[in-house]
Amino acid sequence: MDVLYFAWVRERIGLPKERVETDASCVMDLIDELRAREDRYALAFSDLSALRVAVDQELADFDAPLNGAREVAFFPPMTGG
Amino acid sequence: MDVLYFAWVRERIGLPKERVETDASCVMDLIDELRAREDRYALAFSDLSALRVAVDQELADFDAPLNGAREVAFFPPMTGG
Amino acid sequence: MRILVQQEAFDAGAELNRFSAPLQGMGAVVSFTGVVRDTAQQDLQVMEIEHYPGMTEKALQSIAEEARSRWSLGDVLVIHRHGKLGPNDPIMMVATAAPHRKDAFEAADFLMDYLKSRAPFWKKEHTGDATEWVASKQEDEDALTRW
Amino acid sequence: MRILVQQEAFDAGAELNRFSAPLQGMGAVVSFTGVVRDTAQQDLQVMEIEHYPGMTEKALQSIAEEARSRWSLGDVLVIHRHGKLGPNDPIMMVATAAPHRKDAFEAADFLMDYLKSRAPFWKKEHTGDATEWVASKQEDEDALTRW
Repeated sequence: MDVLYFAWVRERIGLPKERVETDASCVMDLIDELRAREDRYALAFSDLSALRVAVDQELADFDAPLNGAREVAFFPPMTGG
Repeated sequence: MDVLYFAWVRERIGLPKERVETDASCVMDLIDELRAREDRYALAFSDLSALRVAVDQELADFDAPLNGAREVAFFPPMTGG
Repeated sequence: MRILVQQEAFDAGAELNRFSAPLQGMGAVVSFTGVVRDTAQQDLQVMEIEHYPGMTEKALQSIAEEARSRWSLGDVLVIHRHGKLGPNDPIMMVATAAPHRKDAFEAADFLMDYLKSRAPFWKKEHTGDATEWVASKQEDEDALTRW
Repeated sequence: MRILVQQEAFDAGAELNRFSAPLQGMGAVVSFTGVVRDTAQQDLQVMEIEHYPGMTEKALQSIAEEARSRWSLGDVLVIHRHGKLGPNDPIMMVATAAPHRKDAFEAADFLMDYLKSRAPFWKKEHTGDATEWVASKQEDEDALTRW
Protein backbone atom coordinates (compact mmCIF):
# COMPACT_ATOMS: atom_id res chain seq x y z
CA MET A 1 0.00 0.00 0.00
CA ASP A 2 0.98 3.64 -0.30
CA VAL A 3 1.87 5.32 2.98
CA LEU A 4 1.83 9.13 2.98
CA TYR A 5 3.21 11.59 5.50
CA PHE A 6 2.33 15.25 5.89
CA ALA A 7 3.62 18.32 7.74
CA TRP A 8 6.14 17.54 10.50
CA VAL A 9 5.55 13.81 10.17
CA ARG A 10 6.80 14.09 6.58
CA GLU A 11 9.79 16.15 7.69
CA ARG A 12 10.69 13.81 10.54
CA ILE A 13 10.50 10.67 8.41
CA GLY A 14 12.15 12.47 5.51
CA LEU A 15 9.84 11.55 2.67
CA PRO A 16 6.28 12.36 1.59
CA LYS A 17 5.25 8.92 0.37
CA GLU A 18 6.47 5.37 0.17
CA ARG A 19 5.30 1.97 -0.96
CA VAL A 20 5.02 -0.43 1.99
CA GLU A 21 4.54 -4.18 1.70
CA THR A 22 2.69 -5.24 4.82
CA ASP A 23 0.27 -7.76 6.22
CA ALA A 24 -0.75 -5.39 9.02
CA SER A 25 -4.43 -5.95 9.73
CA CYS A 26 -5.03 -2.58 11.36
CA VAL A 27 -3.45 0.88 11.51
CA MET A 28 -1.82 0.19 14.88
CA ASP A 29 -0.09 -2.91 13.51
CA LEU A 30 1.25 -0.86 10.60
CA ILE A 31 2.55 1.78 13.03
CA ASP A 32 4.35 -0.92 15.03
CA GLU A 33 5.99 -2.23 11.86
CA LEU A 34 7.12 1.26 10.86
CA ARG A 35 8.40 2.06 14.35
CA ALA A 36 10.59 -1.05 14.25
CA ARG A 37 12.30 0.10 11.02
CA GLU A 38 14.47 3.03 12.07
CA ASP A 39 14.81 5.71 14.72
CA ARG A 40 13.25 8.41 12.52
CA TYR A 41 10.07 6.33 12.31
CA ALA A 42 10.14 5.53 16.04
CA LEU A 43 10.51 9.26 16.70
CA ALA A 44 7.71 10.28 14.36
CA PHE A 45 5.35 7.77 15.91
CA SER A 46 6.45 8.28 19.53
CA ASP A 47 3.37 10.24 20.61
CA LEU A 48 0.22 8.99 18.96
CA SER A 49 -1.91 11.62 20.67
CA ALA A 50 -0.19 14.12 18.35
CA LEU A 51 -1.04 12.09 15.23
CA ARG A 52 -4.04 11.58 13.03
CA VAL A 53 -4.54 8.92 10.37
CA ALA A 54 -6.57 8.63 7.19
CA VAL A 55 -7.30 5.33 5.45
CA ASP A 56 -8.11 5.71 1.77
CA GLN A 57 -8.50 9.46 2.31
CA GLU A 58 -11.02 9.19 5.14
CA LEU A 59 -10.14 10.03 8.75
CA ALA A 60 -9.88 6.83 10.77
CA ASP A 61 -9.02 5.50 14.22
CA PHE A 62 -5.79 3.72 15.07
CA ASP A 63 -7.66 0.44 15.38
CA ALA A 64 -9.23 0.80 11.93
CA PRO A 65 -8.81 -2.35 9.78
CA LEU A 66 -6.54 -2.19 6.74
CA ASN A 67 -7.89 -5.05 4.64
CA GLY A 68 -8.00 -3.81 1.10
CA ALA A 69 -6.74 -0.33 1.96
CA ARG A 70 -4.67 1.23 -0.83
CA GLU A 71 -3.53 4.39 0.90
CA VAL A 72 -2.78 5.26 4.52
CA ALA A 73 -1.71 8.75 5.58
CA PHE A 74 -0.23 10.01 8.84
CA PHE A 75 -0.21 13.66 9.86
CA PRO A 76 -0.59 16.02 12.82
CA PRO A 77 -3.97 17.51 13.79
CA MET A 78 -5.19 19.70 10.97
CA THR A 79 -4.87 23.48 11.05
CA GLY A 80 -6.87 24.72 8.09
CA GLY A 81 -9.19 27.67 7.85
CA MET B 1 -42.95 69.91 19.58
CA ASP B 2 -42.75 67.98 16.31
CA VAL B 3 -44.72 64.74 16.23
CA LEU B 4 -43.77 62.27 13.51
CA TYR B 5 -45.59 59.20 12.23
CA PHE B 6 -44.15 56.32 10.22
CA ALA B 7 -45.40 53.31 8.26
CA TRP B 8 -49.06 52.43 8.88
CA VAL B 9 -49.32 54.96 11.71
CA ARG B 10 -48.50 57.67 9.17
CA GLU B 11 -51.03 56.24 6.72
CA ARG B 12 -53.76 55.94 9.33
CA ILE B 13 -53.30 59.46 10.67
CA GLY B 14 -52.80 60.79 7.18
CA LEU B 15 -49.66 62.86 7.61
CA PRO B 16 -45.98 62.26 8.29
CA LYS B 17 -45.35 65.11 10.69
CA GLU B 18 -47.13 67.88 12.55
CA ARG B 19 -46.40 70.60 15.04
CA VAL B 20 -48.23 69.97 18.34
CA GLU B 21 -48.59 72.48 21.16
CA THR B 22 -48.87 70.46 24.33
CA ASP B 23 -48.16 70.49 28.04
CA ALA B 24 -48.14 66.69 28.20
CA SER B 25 -45.57 65.63 30.75
CA CYS B 26 -45.08 62.13 29.40
CA VAL B 27 -45.63 60.16 26.18
CA MET B 28 -48.83 58.58 27.50
CA ASP B 29 -50.34 62.00 28.22
CA LEU B 30 -49.51 63.09 24.67
CA ILE B 31 -51.15 59.95 23.27
CA ASP B 32 -54.30 60.70 25.30
CA GLU B 33 -54.40 64.24 23.91
CA LEU B 34 -53.98 62.98 20.35
CA ARG B 35 -56.61 60.26 20.79
CA ALA B 36 -59.12 62.90 21.89
CA ARG B 37 -58.66 64.88 18.68
CA GLU B 38 -60.27 62.76 15.98
CA ASP B 39 -61.22 59.20 15.13
CA ARG B 40 -58.18 58.64 12.91
CA TYR B 41 -55.93 59.36 15.90
CA ALA B 42 -58.05 57.22 18.23
CA LEU B 43 -57.78 54.42 15.67
CA ALA B 44 -54.03 54.75 15.20
CA PHE B 45 -53.46 54.68 18.94
CA SER B 46 -56.08 52.02 19.76
CA ASP B 47 -53.59 49.20 20.39
CA LEU B 48 -50.45 50.44 22.08
CA SER B 49 -48.88 46.97 22.05
CA ALA B 50 -48.55 47.45 18.27
CA LEU B 51 -46.79 50.80 18.66
CA ARG B 52 -43.31 52.00 19.48
CA VAL B 53 -42.24 55.52 20.38
CA ALA B 54 -39.02 57.50 20.06
CA VAL B 55 -38.35 60.73 21.99
CA ASP B 56 -35.74 62.93 20.36
CA GLN B 57 -34.75 60.02 18.09
CA GLU B 58 -34.16 57.54 20.91
CA LEU B 59 -36.49 54.61 21.58
CA ALA B 60 -38.49 55.29 24.74
CA ASP B 61 -41.24 53.86 26.93
CA PHE B 62 -44.80 55.19 27.01
CA ASP B 63 -44.18 56.65 30.46
CA ALA B 64 -41.06 58.52 29.31
CA PRO B 65 -41.09 62.21 30.36
CA LEU B 66 -41.41 64.85 27.66
CA ASN B 67 -39.95 67.88 29.40
CA GLY B 68 -37.78 69.62 26.86
CA ALA B 69 -38.43 67.05 24.12
CA ARG B 70 -38.36 68.55 20.63
CA GLU B 71 -39.42 65.53 18.60
CA VAL B 72 -41.65 62.53 19.33
CA ALA B 73 -42.22 59.77 16.80
CA PHE B 74 -44.78 56.97 16.71
CA PHE B 75 -44.42 53.87 14.55
CA PRO B 76 -45.01 50.11 14.45
CA PRO B 77 -42.32 47.63 15.52
CA MET B 78 -39.36 47.96 13.19
CA THR B 79 -38.77 45.52 10.34
CA GLY B 80 -35.32 46.36 9.04
CA GLY B 81 -32.54 44.05 7.96
CA MET C 1 -16.41 52.40 10.93
CA ARG C 2 -18.63 53.12 7.94
CA ILE C 3 -22.42 53.53 8.27
CA LEU C 4 -24.35 54.19 5.08
CA VAL C 5 -28.09 54.82 4.73
CA GLN C 6 -28.88 55.25 1.07
CA GLN C 7 -31.46 54.88 -1.64
CA GLU C 8 -28.97 53.74 -4.28
CA ALA C 9 -28.03 50.14 -4.91
CA PHE C 10 -24.66 48.96 -3.59
CA ASP C 11 -22.22 46.34 -4.83
CA ALA C 12 -21.75 43.85 -1.98
CA GLY C 13 -18.55 42.37 -3.41
CA ALA C 14 -16.98 45.77 -4.03
CA GLU C 15 -17.96 46.89 -0.53
CA LEU C 16 -16.49 43.72 0.99
CA ASN C 17 -13.20 44.36 -0.80
CA ARG C 18 -13.17 48.03 0.14
CA PHE C 19 -13.81 47.05 3.75
CA SER C 20 -11.09 44.38 3.76
CA ALA C 21 -8.32 46.17 1.89
CA PRO C 22 -6.97 48.40 4.69
CA LEU C 23 -7.24 45.76 7.47
CA GLN C 24 -4.08 44.66 9.26
CA GLY C 25 -3.84 41.68 11.58
CA MET C 26 -7.49 40.75 11.21
CA GLY C 27 -7.72 36.99 10.67
CA ALA C 28 -11.46 36.94 10.09
CA VAL C 29 -13.89 38.94 7.98
CA VAL C 30 -17.60 38.10 8.05
CA SER C 31 -20.21 39.67 5.79
CA PHE C 32 -23.96 39.39 5.77
CA THR C 33 -26.08 40.55 2.85
CA GLY C 34 -29.85 40.80 3.22
CA VAL C 35 -31.78 40.33 0.00
CA VAL C 36 -35.42 41.01 -0.96
CA ARG C 37 -37.22 37.69 -0.93
CA ASP C 38 -40.29 37.11 -2.96
CA THR C 39 -43.49 36.45 -1.05
CA ALA C 40 -44.94 32.97 -0.78
CA GLN C 41 -47.28 33.82 -3.64
CA GLN C 42 -44.35 34.70 -5.92
CA ASP C 43 -45.95 37.95 -6.89
CA LEU C 44 -43.89 40.52 -5.02
CA GLN C 45 -43.28 43.46 -7.31
CA VAL C 46 -41.78 46.06 -5.02
CA MET C 47 -40.40 46.03 -1.50
CA GLU C 48 -40.67 49.59 -0.21
CA ILE C 49 -38.52 50.54 2.75
CA GLU C 50 -39.43 53.56 4.85
CA HIS C 51 -37.07 54.93 7.45
CA TYR C 52 -36.71 57.75 9.96
CA PRO C 53 -33.99 60.07 8.65
CA GLY C 54 -31.80 61.28 11.45
CA MET C 55 -32.76 58.59 13.91
CA THR C 56 -31.73 55.83 11.48
CA GLU C 57 -28.12 56.96 11.31
CA LYS C 58 -27.95 57.42 15.08
CA ALA C 59 -29.47 54.00 15.77
CA LEU C 60 -27.09 52.24 13.36
CA GLN C 61 -24.12 54.09 14.81
CA SER C 62 -25.14 53.14 18.31
CA ILE C 63 -25.68 49.45 17.40
CA ALA C 64 -22.28 49.34 15.68
CA GLU C 65 -20.60 50.96 18.68
CA GLU C 66 -22.26 48.46 20.99
CA ALA C 67 -20.82 45.62 18.85
CA ARG C 68 -17.36 47.17 19.07
CA SER C 69 -17.62 47.41 22.84
CA ARG C 70 -18.68 43.77 23.19
CA TRP C 71 -16.23 42.09 20.80
CA SER C 72 -12.64 42.67 19.78
CA LEU C 73 -13.19 44.08 16.30
CA GLY C 74 -10.93 45.82 13.82
CA ASP C 75 -13.73 47.45 11.88
CA VAL C 76 -17.48 47.41 11.22
CA LEU C 77 -19.46 48.25 8.08
CA VAL C 78 -23.24 48.80 7.89
CA ILE C 79 -25.12 49.67 4.70
CA HIS C 80 -28.93 49.86 4.61
CA ARG C 81 -31.05 50.96 1.68
CA HIS C 82 -34.44 52.65 1.71
CA GLY C 83 -36.94 53.36 -1.06
CA LYS C 84 -38.32 50.93 -3.62
CA LEU C 85 -36.51 47.65 -4.23
CA GLY C 86 -37.29 44.64 -6.40
CA PRO C 87 -37.10 40.88 -5.73
CA ASN C 88 -33.51 39.66 -5.26
CA ASP C 89 -32.17 43.21 -4.78
CA PRO C 90 -29.72 43.54 -1.87
CA ILE C 91 -31.36 45.51 0.97
CA MET C 92 -28.48 45.82 3.37
CA MET C 93 -25.15 44.42 4.41
CA VAL C 94 -22.97 44.32 7.46
CA ALA C 95 -19.33 43.31 7.65
CA THR C 96 -17.12 42.73 10.66
CA ALA C 97 -13.37 42.20 10.93
CA ALA C 98 -11.67 40.65 13.95
CA PRO C 99 -8.44 38.93 14.87
CA HIS C 100 -10.46 35.78 15.63
CA ARG C 101 -13.37 34.19 13.79
CA LYS C 102 -15.65 33.81 16.80
CA ASP C 103 -15.69 37.57 17.40
CA ALA C 104 -16.35 38.33 13.74
CA PHE C 105 -19.23 35.82 13.54
CA GLU C 106 -20.87 36.80 16.80
CA ALA C 107 -20.63 40.53 16.13
CA ALA C 108 -22.19 40.16 12.65
CA ASP C 109 -24.99 38.02 14.09
CA PHE C 110 -25.55 40.60 16.84
CA LEU C 111 -25.61 43.49 14.37
CA MET C 112 -28.26 41.71 12.30
CA ASP C 113 -30.46 40.93 15.29
CA TYR C 114 -30.37 44.56 16.40
CA LEU C 115 -30.79 45.97 12.90
CA LYS C 116 -33.96 43.91 12.48
CA SER C 117 -35.70 45.20 15.58
CA ARG C 118 -33.98 48.37 16.77
CA ALA C 119 -33.22 50.40 13.66
CA PRO C 120 -36.16 52.48 12.38
CA PHE C 121 -36.92 50.78 9.07
CA TRP C 122 -40.30 49.52 7.95
CA LYS C 123 -40.95 47.26 4.98
CA LYS C 124 -44.02 47.40 2.79
CA GLU C 125 -44.71 44.73 0.20
CA HIS C 126 -46.36 45.62 -3.09
CA THR C 127 -47.80 42.45 -4.58
CA GLY C 128 -50.03 41.85 -7.58
CA ASP C 129 -53.01 43.80 -6.33
CA ALA C 130 -52.25 44.98 -2.83
CA THR C 131 -49.75 46.60 -0.50
CA GLU C 132 -49.07 45.38 2.99
CA TRP C 133 -46.77 46.43 5.80
CA VAL C 134 -44.54 43.54 6.82
CA ALA C 135 -45.38 42.46 10.36
CA SER C 136 -42.58 42.20 12.88
CA LYS C 137 -41.87 38.68 14.07
CA GLN C 138 -41.86 37.61 17.69
CA GLU C 139 -38.79 35.48 16.91
CA ASP C 140 -36.88 38.62 15.87
CA GLU C 141 -37.73 40.29 19.16
CA ASP C 142 -36.85 37.10 21.06
CA ALA C 143 -33.50 36.93 19.25
CA LEU C 144 -32.36 40.04 21.16
CA THR C 145 -32.43 38.13 24.44
CA ARG C 146 -29.49 36.05 23.15
CA TRP C 147 -27.12 38.97 23.71
CA MET D 1 -22.07 24.04 -4.81
CA ARG D 2 -18.55 25.20 -5.65
CA ILE D 3 -15.47 23.78 -3.89
CA LEU D 4 -12.10 25.17 -4.93
CA VAL D 5 -8.68 24.10 -3.67
CA GLN D 6 -6.09 26.27 -5.33
CA GLN D 7 -2.68 27.83 -5.09
CA GLU D 8 -3.70 31.09 -6.77
CA ALA D 9 -5.04 34.11 -4.93
CA PHE D 10 -8.78 34.74 -5.13
CA ASP D 11 -10.83 37.93 -5.08
CA ALA D 12 -13.26 37.60 -2.16
CA GLY D 13 -15.55 40.39 -3.37
CA ALA D 14 -15.73 39.00 -6.90
CA GLU D 15 -16.38 35.51 -5.55
CA LEU D 16 -19.14 36.83 -3.27
CA ASN D 17 -20.82 38.52 -6.23
CA ARG D 18 -20.42 35.46 -8.45
CA PHE D 19 -21.94 33.33 -5.69
CA SER D 20 -24.85 35.72 -5.10
CA ALA D 21 -25.78 36.59 -8.69
CA PRO D 22 -27.75 33.46 -9.62
CA LEU D 23 -29.56 33.10 -6.26
CA GLN D 24 -33.35 33.30 -6.18
CA GLY D 25 -35.45 33.62 -3.04
CA MET D 26 -32.44 33.59 -0.72
CA GLY D 27 -32.91 36.35 1.83
CA ALA D 28 -29.53 35.89 3.48
CA VAL D 29 -25.97 35.52 2.21
CA VAL D 30 -23.12 35.12 4.72
CA SER D 31 -19.45 35.08 3.81
CA PHE D 32 -16.39 34.36 5.89
CA THR D 33 -12.89 35.20 4.70
CA GLY D 34 -9.87 33.86 6.59
CA VAL D 35 -6.76 36.02 6.36
CA VAL D 36 -3.09 35.36 7.23
CA ARG D 37 -2.42 37.06 10.54
CA ASP D 38 1.00 38.15 11.54
CA THR D 39 2.53 36.38 14.53
CA ALA D 40 2.75 38.08 17.91
CA GLN D 41 6.36 38.99 17.08
CA GLN D 42 5.27 40.83 13.90
CA ASP D 43 7.89 39.04 11.87
CA LEU D 44 5.86 36.55 9.88
CA GLN D 45 7.23 36.44 6.35
CA VAL D 46 5.45 33.48 4.82
CA MET D 47 2.55 31.29 5.82
CA GLU D 48 2.97 28.00 4.02
CA ILE D 49 -0.04 25.76 3.67
CA GLU D 50 0.39 22.08 2.94
CA HIS D 51 -2.54 19.88 2.04
CA TYR D 52 -3.42 16.34 1.02
CA PRO D 53 -4.44 16.44 -2.65
CA GLY D 54 -7.37 14.14 -3.26
CA MET D 55 -8.45 13.91 0.35
CA THR D 56 -8.76 17.69 0.66
CA GLU D 57 -11.41 17.97 -2.05
CA LYS D 58 -13.32 14.98 -0.65
CA ALA D 59 -13.23 16.35 2.90
CA LEU D 60 -14.43 19.80 1.82
CA GLN D 61 -17.18 18.28 -0.31
CA SER D 62 -18.32 16.12 2.58
CA ILE D 63 -18.32 19.04 5.07
CA ALA D 64 -20.30 21.19 2.64
CA GLU D 65 -22.81 18.38 2.06
CA GLU D 66 -23.19 17.94 5.80
CA ALA D 67 -24.00 21.66 6.10
CA ARG D 68 -26.62 21.35 3.34
CA SER D 69 -28.22 18.41 5.12
CA ARG D 70 -28.41 20.26 8.44
CA TRP D 71 -29.65 23.67 7.28
CA SER D 72 -31.98 24.91 4.59
CA LEU D 73 -29.45 26.37 2.16
CA GLY D 74 -29.67 27.58 -1.41
CA ASP D 75 -25.97 27.23 -2.11
CA VAL D 76 -22.54 26.82 -0.53
CA LEU D 77 -19.11 28.05 -1.65
CA VAL D 78 -15.76 26.92 -0.24
CA ILE D 79 -12.38 28.19 -1.46
CA HIS D 80 -9.13 27.21 0.27
CA ARG D 81 -5.64 28.07 -0.87
CA HIS D 82 -2.41 26.16 -0.38
CA GLY D 83 1.22 27.08 -0.98
CA LYS D 84 3.06 30.15 0.24
CA LEU D 85 1.06 33.17 1.42
CA GLY D 86 2.07 36.50 2.93
CA PRO D 87 0.65 38.47 5.88
CA ASN D 88 -2.87 39.81 5.19
CA ASP D 89 -3.35 37.49 2.19
CA PRO D 90 -6.76 35.78 2.12
CA ILE D 91 -6.34 32.06 2.87
CA MET D 92 -9.85 30.83 2.35
CA MET D 93 -13.48 31.80 2.20
CA VAL D 94 -16.85 30.20 2.65
CA ALA D 95 -20.22 31.59 1.63
CA THR D 96 -23.70 30.34 2.40
CA ALA D 97 -27.09 31.41 1.03
CA ALA D 98 -30.37 30.64 2.75
CA PRO D 99 -33.94 31.90 2.81
CA HIS D 100 -33.40 32.91 6.46
CA ARG D 101 -30.45 34.55 8.18
CA LYS D 102 -30.18 32.07 11.05
CA ASP D 103 -29.51 29.19 8.64
CA ALA D 104 -26.95 31.17 6.66
CA PHE D 105 -25.06 32.23 9.80
CA GLU D 106 -25.09 28.85 11.50
CA ALA D 107 -24.05 26.97 8.37
CA ALA D 108 -21.11 29.34 7.74
CA ASP D 109 -20.01 29.02 11.37
CA PHE D 110 -20.30 25.22 11.12
CA LEU D 111 -18.30 25.11 7.88
CA MET D 112 -15.50 27.11 9.49
CA ASP D 113 -15.36 24.91 12.59
CA TYR D 114 -15.11 21.79 10.46
CA LEU D 115 -12.66 23.29 7.98
CA LYS D 116 -10.33 24.16 10.86
CA SER D 117 -10.11 20.66 12.27
CA ARG D 118 -11.37 18.16 9.70
CA ALA D 119 -9.95 19.27 6.36
CA PRO D 120 -6.35 18.14 5.70
CA PHE D 121 -4.47 21.45 5.72
CA TRP D 122 -1.40 22.25 7.80
CA LYS D 123 0.07 25.69 8.32
CA LYS D 124 3.76 26.42 8.71
CA GLU D 125 4.97 29.87 9.74
CA HIS D 126 8.21 31.26 8.35
CA THR D 127 9.38 34.02 10.66
CA GLY D 128 12.58 36.04 10.78
CA ASP D 129 14.92 33.15 11.46
CA ALA D 130 12.81 30.05 11.89
CA THR D 131 9.98 27.91 10.58
CA GLU D 132 7.37 26.35 12.79
CA TRP D 133 4.29 24.21 12.23
CA VAL D 134 1.23 25.90 13.67
CA ALA D 135 -0.11 23.83 16.57
CA SER D 136 -3.76 22.88 16.58
CA LYS D 137 -5.80 24.47 19.32
CA GLN D 138 -7.88 22.57 21.81
CA GLU D 139 -10.56 25.24 21.46
CA ASP D 140 -10.87 24.44 17.75
CA GLU D 141 -11.41 20.77 18.54
CA ASP D 142 -13.85 21.68 21.31
CA ALA D 143 -15.78 23.91 18.89
CA LEU D 144 -16.92 20.81 16.99
CA THR D 145 -18.97 19.67 19.97
CA ARG D 146 -21.27 22.66 19.40
CA TRP D 147 -22.81 20.96 16.37
